[in-house]
Amino acid sequence: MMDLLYFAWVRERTGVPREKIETTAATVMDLVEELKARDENYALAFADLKSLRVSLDQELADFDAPLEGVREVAFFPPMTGG
Amino acid sequence: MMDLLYFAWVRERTGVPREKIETTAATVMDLVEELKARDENYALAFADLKSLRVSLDQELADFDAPLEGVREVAFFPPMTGG
Amino acid sequence: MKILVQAEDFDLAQVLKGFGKAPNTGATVSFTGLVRDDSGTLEYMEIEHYPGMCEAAIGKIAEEARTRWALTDCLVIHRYGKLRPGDQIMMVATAARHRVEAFEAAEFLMDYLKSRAPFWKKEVTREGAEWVAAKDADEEALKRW
Amino acid sequence: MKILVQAEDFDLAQVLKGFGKAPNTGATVSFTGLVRDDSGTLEYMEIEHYPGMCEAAIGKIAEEARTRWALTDCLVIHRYGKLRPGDQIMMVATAARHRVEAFEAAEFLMDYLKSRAPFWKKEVTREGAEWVAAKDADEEALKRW
Repeated sequence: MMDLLYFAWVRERTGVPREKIETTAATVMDLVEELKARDENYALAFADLKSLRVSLDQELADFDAPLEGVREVAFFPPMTGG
Repeated sequence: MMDLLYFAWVRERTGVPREKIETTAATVMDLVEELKARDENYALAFADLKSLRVSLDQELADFDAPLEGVREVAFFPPMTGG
Repeated sequence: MKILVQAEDFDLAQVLKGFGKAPNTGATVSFTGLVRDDSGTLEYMEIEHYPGMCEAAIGKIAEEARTRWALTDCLVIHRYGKLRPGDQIMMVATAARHRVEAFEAAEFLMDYLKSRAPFWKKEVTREGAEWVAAKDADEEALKRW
Repeated sequence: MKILVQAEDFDLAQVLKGFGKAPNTGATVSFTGLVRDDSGTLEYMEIEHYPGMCEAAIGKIAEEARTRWALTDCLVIHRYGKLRPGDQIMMVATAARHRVEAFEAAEFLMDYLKSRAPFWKKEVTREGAEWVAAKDADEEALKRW
């Protein structure tokens, strides 16, 4: 089981802030493809990867990073803190 | 009449914080020569011009600046504020 | 080193009272970010955050600042939730031996918090709501370090 | 814009309470300089000043900062007299629309106060008394502006 979290406009597009999934996706990219195939909302949320960031267990990661052993994946736009 | 002010180690060398003088010195440099000629203490205070700064009526100035119309001249080492 | 991620406002004065008292501190710098209303139509700003990752990310940034500039003290407070024009969003404070170290560390913290701490700002105006876009200049600013 | 040259200590917390409240202020920066005791033998520091010229010189420096970075607020306090390790020597505070302006203006003020405001520091240790020499690095710092 893996926790998926969405923030800011990614959350608004998927329609949920978090969910639990079972997946065999090997990398973040595989997971993204799996999510995009779900429905229009997810397809829209993940349409432009350049405007997305991903974290694995609360550490920023790349889209080709492996998912093995990862328990929490979050997708969000570039951060605007400060 | 002109007010002369001395600060920090310049004051310690001249032995006075301020004095009033009558002078016909045309420039700061002329005034410095006049003061150096007074005695050993003044000669020591003005021995190394590179380590001295001068202000005319509370504005930093150069040693070749004219003294005409100036009422207050101050000599001091490079400032160490902040 | 102190890191707080909170919805509540903070009292800058109170926070700074106990800050930078370590021996051999010669300089302290504080920065405060406030909600501006450039358009004159801003009703409020909603700051979303990623609980847990915020503290972890800020902790790593602050720890790097602390070692890199040999800080004698370091503090970050970042708020989330609904903030109105004039409200305090966040603050950083640094203490070091010399002024250059305190200034650089504070700017480093700010530059990294802008682009690497998981907060997202949404502006709600009378005309509607919009997520604040990350600026290229903010990403660019990281290259200085 | 507020400039104070005084023997008395100041309450940083109190001073900042009323600072940077002008509309469209998005960032405030404060800097505080403290007496350090590097050698472990410092008894006190004596700060001599040139009354009148201090206020005039700081006023000119602050006015330049205000216009150059479009500051919405600006404040300088500098003390003179006998100060002990840990005592506050001076502070500057700047308020602007964006962080970069507030930081740059504060650093500009500090760099200029160091070398262009008529204060002189003397360190009195158990071994004797010595005037603090101006550093080449401080003069060098002015070239940035």
